[in-house]
Amino acid sequence: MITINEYGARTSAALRRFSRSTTTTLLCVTLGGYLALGIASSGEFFQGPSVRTFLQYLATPVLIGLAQMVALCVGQLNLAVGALGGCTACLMGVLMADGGVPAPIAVAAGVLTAMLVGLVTGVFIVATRINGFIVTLGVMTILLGAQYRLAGTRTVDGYSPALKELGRAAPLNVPLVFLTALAVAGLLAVFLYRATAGRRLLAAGGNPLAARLSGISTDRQIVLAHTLSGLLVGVAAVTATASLPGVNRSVGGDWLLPSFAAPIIGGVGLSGGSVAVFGTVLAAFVMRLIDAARAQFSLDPSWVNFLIGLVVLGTVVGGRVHQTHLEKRGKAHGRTPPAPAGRGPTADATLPNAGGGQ
Amino acid sequence: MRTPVTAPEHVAGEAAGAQRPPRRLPFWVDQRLGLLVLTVALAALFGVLRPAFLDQRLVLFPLLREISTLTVVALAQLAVLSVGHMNLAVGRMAAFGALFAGLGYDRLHLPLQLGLLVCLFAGAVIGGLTGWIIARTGVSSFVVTLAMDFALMGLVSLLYSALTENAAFTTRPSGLLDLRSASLADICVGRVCGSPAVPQMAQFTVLALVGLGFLYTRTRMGRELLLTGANPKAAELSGIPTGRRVILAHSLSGLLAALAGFMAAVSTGTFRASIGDDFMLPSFLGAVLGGTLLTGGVVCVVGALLGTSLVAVIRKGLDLLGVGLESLNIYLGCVLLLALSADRVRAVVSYRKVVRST
Amino acid sequence: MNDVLLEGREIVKVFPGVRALDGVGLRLTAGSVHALLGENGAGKSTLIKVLTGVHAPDGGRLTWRGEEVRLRSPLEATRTGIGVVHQERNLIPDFSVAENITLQSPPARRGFVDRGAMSAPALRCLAELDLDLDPLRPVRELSVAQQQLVEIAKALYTESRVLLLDEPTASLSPREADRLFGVVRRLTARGTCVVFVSHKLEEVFALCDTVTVLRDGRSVLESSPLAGHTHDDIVNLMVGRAHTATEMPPRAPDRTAAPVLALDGVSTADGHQDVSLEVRPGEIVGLYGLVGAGRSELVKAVLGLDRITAGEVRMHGTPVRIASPRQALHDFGIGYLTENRKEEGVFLEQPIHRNITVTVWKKLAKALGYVPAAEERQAAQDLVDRLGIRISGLEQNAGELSGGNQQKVSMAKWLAADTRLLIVDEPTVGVDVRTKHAFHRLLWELAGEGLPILLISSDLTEMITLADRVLVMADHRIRGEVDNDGDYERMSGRIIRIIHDRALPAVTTEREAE
Amino acid sequence: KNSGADTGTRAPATGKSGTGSAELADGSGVKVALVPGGAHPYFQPWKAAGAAAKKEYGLGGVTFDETAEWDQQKQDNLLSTLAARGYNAFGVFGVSPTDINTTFEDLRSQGFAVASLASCPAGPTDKADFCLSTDVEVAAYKAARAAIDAMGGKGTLVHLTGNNVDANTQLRIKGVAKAVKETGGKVRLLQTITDVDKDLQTAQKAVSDLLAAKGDRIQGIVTTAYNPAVAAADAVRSSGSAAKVVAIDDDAKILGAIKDGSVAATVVQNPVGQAEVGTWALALLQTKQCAMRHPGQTVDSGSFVVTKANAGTYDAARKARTEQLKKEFADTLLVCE
Ligand SMILES: Nc1ncnc2c1ncn2[C@@H]1O[C@H](COP(=O)(O)OP(=O)(O)OP(=O)(O)O)[C@@H](O)[C@H]1O
Ligand SMILES: Nc1ncnc2c1ncn2[C@@H]1O[C@H](COP(=O)(O)OP(=O)(O)OP(=O)(O)O)[C@@H](O)[C@H]1O
Ligand SMILES: [Mg+2]
Ligand SMILES: [Mg+2]
Repeated sequence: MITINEYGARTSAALRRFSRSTTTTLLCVTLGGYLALGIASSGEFFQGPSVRTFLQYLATPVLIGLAQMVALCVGQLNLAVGALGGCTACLMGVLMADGGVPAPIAVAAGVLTAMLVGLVTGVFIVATRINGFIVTLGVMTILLGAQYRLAGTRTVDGYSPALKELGRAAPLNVPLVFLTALAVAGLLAVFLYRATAGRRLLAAGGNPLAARLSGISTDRQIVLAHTLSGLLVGVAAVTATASLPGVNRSVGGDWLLPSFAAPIIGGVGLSGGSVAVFGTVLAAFVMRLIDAARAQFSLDPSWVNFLIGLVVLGTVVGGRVHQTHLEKRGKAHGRTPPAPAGRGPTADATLPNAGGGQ
Repeated sequence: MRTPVTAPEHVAGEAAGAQRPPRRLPFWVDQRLGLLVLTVALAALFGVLRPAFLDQRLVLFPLLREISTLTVVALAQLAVLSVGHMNLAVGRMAAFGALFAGLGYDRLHLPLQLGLLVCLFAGAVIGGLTGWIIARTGVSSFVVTLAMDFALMGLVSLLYSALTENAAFTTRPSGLLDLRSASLADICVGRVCGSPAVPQMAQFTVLALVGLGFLYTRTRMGRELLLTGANPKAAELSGIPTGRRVILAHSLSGLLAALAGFMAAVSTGTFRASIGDDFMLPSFLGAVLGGTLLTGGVVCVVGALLGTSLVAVIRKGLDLLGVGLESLNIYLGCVLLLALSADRVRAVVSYRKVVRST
Repeated sequence: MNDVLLEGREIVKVFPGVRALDGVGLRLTAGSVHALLGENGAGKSTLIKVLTGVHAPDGGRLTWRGEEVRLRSPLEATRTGIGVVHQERNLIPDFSVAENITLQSPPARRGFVDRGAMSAPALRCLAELDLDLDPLRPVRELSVAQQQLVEIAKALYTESRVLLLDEPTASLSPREADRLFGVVRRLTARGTCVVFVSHKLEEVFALCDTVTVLRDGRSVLESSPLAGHTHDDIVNLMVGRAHTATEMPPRAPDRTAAPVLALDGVSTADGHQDVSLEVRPGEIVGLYGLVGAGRSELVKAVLGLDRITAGEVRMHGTPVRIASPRQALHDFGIGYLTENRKEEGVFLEQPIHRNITVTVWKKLAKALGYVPAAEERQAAQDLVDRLGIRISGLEQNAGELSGGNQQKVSMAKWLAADTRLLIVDEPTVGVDVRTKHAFHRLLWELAGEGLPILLISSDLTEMITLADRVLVMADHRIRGEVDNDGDYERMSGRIIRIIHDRALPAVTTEREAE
Repeated sequence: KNSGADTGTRAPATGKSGTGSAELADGSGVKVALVPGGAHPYFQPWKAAGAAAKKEYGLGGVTFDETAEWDQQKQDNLLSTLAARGYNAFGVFGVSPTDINTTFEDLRSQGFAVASLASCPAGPTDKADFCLSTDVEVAAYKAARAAIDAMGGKGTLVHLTGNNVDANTQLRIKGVAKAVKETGGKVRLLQTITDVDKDLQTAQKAVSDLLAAKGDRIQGIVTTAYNPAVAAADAVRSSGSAAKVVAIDDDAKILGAIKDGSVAATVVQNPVGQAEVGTWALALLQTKQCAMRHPGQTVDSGSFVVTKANAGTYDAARKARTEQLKKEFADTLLVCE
């Protein structure tokens, strides 16, 4: 039934849709920024050690961004991302250093604990119907306490050198932790875009009522999302434990905002139903570029913050101006559907005057 | 009414005549009441465990002062939540406002009230600017306020570094210290004086509560804000200037944040850059606990006070019980979640009762 | 064949403040089309939700083929063999058409959805409805009517013994509705029982075999053969007393008066070409077309929601540029009743009084923007009474109302606004017979007082009842104009001819181009 | 098990060696609260030192409460709560040096004895009875000197520190700048990186990025905050950089790094002395047995550069300093009946 012609039209429509998406913008920003930094550092930035350092610290932001994204996709927020990660990291550190537990078991225990905490959070939300925001905030508080209990104010570092080796290992200057994060992102993408369970998750996020009417238990999806989010945080904690000089109560303290920023800049909505695995990864890249630039140009953090803010605000306003411009041009050809009615970009084939019958 | 329509009489008659039970759920189902009961019950419990809890000067006064500040913070968030937005820059807007007050006192030797006005004005302007960007570009408020947070974080610390030696304005206009420590006991009508437990700073909170309460329940603006939050598309089609309402909500948020910044500065003594660092989570917690929806359209102004109070009371109680940091957060989270679950049970039971009585 | 598939007895469902169902009985036999009728808020949708496991009943019994069943979730209902199309559209906006259709049991291999295998059944279901849609398109891009059809296709996908259709034709034009009836007949021939809810009694009499009538949550007529009842019988049963549609007084608009609104050669960014029309004081101008003709889009462009690329819009003779619906309302007095009430019409999570008075706050406001609550409630109550909106209190959230009552709320807002030009888009979607009459009468009288009205409707009967003249639109152009002479047969013939003459090839190419 | 606790094994009760009149007569009515700004390894020795002081002087009670969580308003609240719980003498590390005077005034006005421990209020005045702390600027200066020495007197130095808009950070920056200036241009301060003390990962990231971008140009790193110190020690070792790191404080992690050579030196302060002498002096003041000769006086509790050479012995020097401090109080700072 599908003629080549149609196929072509479909692909081009898909391409056009993609070219206007957030992901493309991010891709351009990432590549452009990376090149610019490389040139500014007269090529040093492209060399092995720099690449390695750059990628090394991408693992955590990618993973926590994904963890938050999973929660966002069913319309929930997970405020406990940082606390859970820190607590899990400390748990693993303490198990290994003080408890003498072998690294694999400690890691497994840590990941399982994180997952379990996610599960319990989800079940609690579903059972009590208290706003997920409040519940995860409560869980966050509890976990912060637990983390302090575990680690106190010391830095636990006497744990498995093998694990630390792995955390630092970087075959061909690509750190293992980064590869782990990428692999997790890949798996998650397959799960969310292809697996039945993943689709159910998205359906429940996109329109809970419709999902319920189609026999999908939204409650179960919420529990699943939190469990998955916990699992991802657990993995993030493992990468952190492996690559940090030691774990202490400050680990995870700075995860909360980046965990939201990555998916939301990557194009995920707060209201649920949308995911952007690639976008989230790219957004983490962009944020990491800023760190690198800060080191490269010896910028004062206050200036960096100020400039980041201004640049983002400028981009937002500028991007909008550009889009309006595009729209005007597009509409002159009678192609783009109106934006104000809140519609996504449409394949132009739907418009009546798009040419050529068969 | 222009046209006398043949009213479908019997329906009208039935609606008026047949004594249906009132649609409004009875007052004891109300979430706000639940919060109030919880707060009072916990306060009583702590009072029994540690009679010092009822020490007006040493316990209640600082407690109420903290509640006053944080309630205003929560109200600042509530203002944007009403249109379905978020303000991640509450803390920084507070610092920004306080900066101007401090500058006014330090360099221009403004009187206390004038400085406050400058502070509020600065907050409203920066909030309005944020709102304007959001309204014009249609970019998610999360992203815009996050960028604004960065920009202000940088700007505020740059300005403090440039203008002061210790990153703080230490000049205090006359009246500031009085405001800090004055309570109702200093106000006497004849021989009757107020309670020493109630700080005079609460006047700002009361004003903000009354003002916002009036706005949201009594005025056209408030209703339009809520409808904008409930369904922006429908609001636009119903002739509500949604763009302007978004700007209004954000500038209101900026104004309240600045007020909170001023109050925080007064209660600690100087205007410094770190004001507002810890405002973000309490702002959401207070508002959301109090029954304001993150999705917009529903706000509860008194709820912000009650939600904030509940958390502050739990914290104070635990402090008084001498709970150390290793347990404080764990208990805080647990007590909060348990208390809320108990309230949920109450709500479900009473809802069932209403249904049964129908 | 007369085997009973699903039977409900004494079903009760209570919401806080309302007994939505209060002892309803229903018997569904295989191979029949069963009409479920009742006024707005009578409890039809609630009954359907009880039968499909969405709501747990508070009383009564359900039997499936003679055995008692408890349906605890929609999934159990589907497994039992009960399919449903709910009144409100319930699709996942970001999912493709195919994925939405197969949502209940997506074709999967080892836990992974099989997108390849998804298109075929989806296309089959769409083909049954004669609907040519790209199965890969996200449903958020579809028009209201197309979404409605996808919703029906979704119900066809799960081959069920009992299929409940809750106002499936509300936003369809006769052509799509006819195709749906074809499908229904095919299904019943295979032994399926179809339950059909509609406020268009002509459709009901053309299609159904048996009927149940609900009134105030009680069944006043239970599973009785439709053949034994006349149109009026049924209406009287629904209303609870003798009801006759009152004749409307004659009305003769001044055809020579200066037009209030005039479009002159308007083209829009959405693809409208050279559209010209005029609406004069006291005139009801109909804008008819098949689904997707672009009528709603045209109006939205006039209201500033889309760009006008050529031509001129004149209000009272002066060329204007309207930037937003707000400007349209406050500067030009144009009210626009949207066709998409769920997303653009009502504020579901807001109390009814706010929904109604949103357009009049400006007028009610005193100093400091203070809106006196009493006056506000009074204004809202007036309209509630006038339109007979069935509510249990002005504080009730609009989302808790029945579909038809929501439509009334959506309409009430514009009646409150005292507009100088009213544009109504599908005003009576899902509204019951009696209220529809009241609506018609209301519009008629408003026009009689000199209010110009632009009426967009897919309901040809409505068009012919109300409009003074009918503009026919197809493929984003005005294709012709017909003066209304009040004769249904003649009018429909002429209109259809105009559409078919020119538009048919274009409409089909549009679909095939995908 | 807390880091630094091992250094808390105190000198025996030679505390009574003050001149006769500075001997605490009856401390049972004194309840001392030691309130740090929040949880930090630096303060951990206070706990043991406070408990020991309680036993030694027979105080009514000594508590250690770190629930202020680095928030001035929370700390103010906490202090009044402690007052309500009956504590009447306070040793406080003020979260915000510019605000803490107000808090001190509050406490003083209610008749409590107040000491500013481990950090002094910003500005010339001090509303506490006394301030017993490391001179932050001097400590930073010493650290920078140690780094410069380790670098061999020339090269490029980087300074890693905490919250930029904190008065103490500004002092540290000044201290380091002073030391650099004294080299007369031989040592260049490449960059001062602030705000990297929030958490370990941020610190580690900042250090790694720095080394990746400019590693070959850096000969020395001086850190004046805890997390950057841990991160820098580790990053320098794992990246094989030749930069010399000077850390701060002496928790187990840092001492370990000194021993294995990844950290050239660390500047340790005297938390034990602060808590011990502070508690004792507070008790004397609270019982009204003594008064400050000059209220609001600042006393340096000492800071010590520790290298591999003196890693085993610095504690003795510190204890000696504590003894000396006590004597100083008894002899000159306090006037007793
Ligand atoms: N979730 C709910 N909460 C409260 N009341 C409800 C809810 N759903 C329905 N109702 C009430 O139940 C009654 C029956 O509603 P229902 O939707 O079944 O009517 P209907 O017959 O389908 O009307 P329509 O023809 O307008 O669709 C109405 O009074 C409605 O307000
Ligand atoms: N949400 C949407 N996204 C993209 N295109 C849309 C959307 N809604 C409608 N369209 C397109 O706009 C055109 C006209 O829309 P619409 O179906 O609303 O016209 P109409 O004449 O008002 O029909 P109706 O009978 O449904 O009112 C159609 O081609 C349709 O595909
Ligand atoms: Mg219905
Ligand atoms: Mg339409």
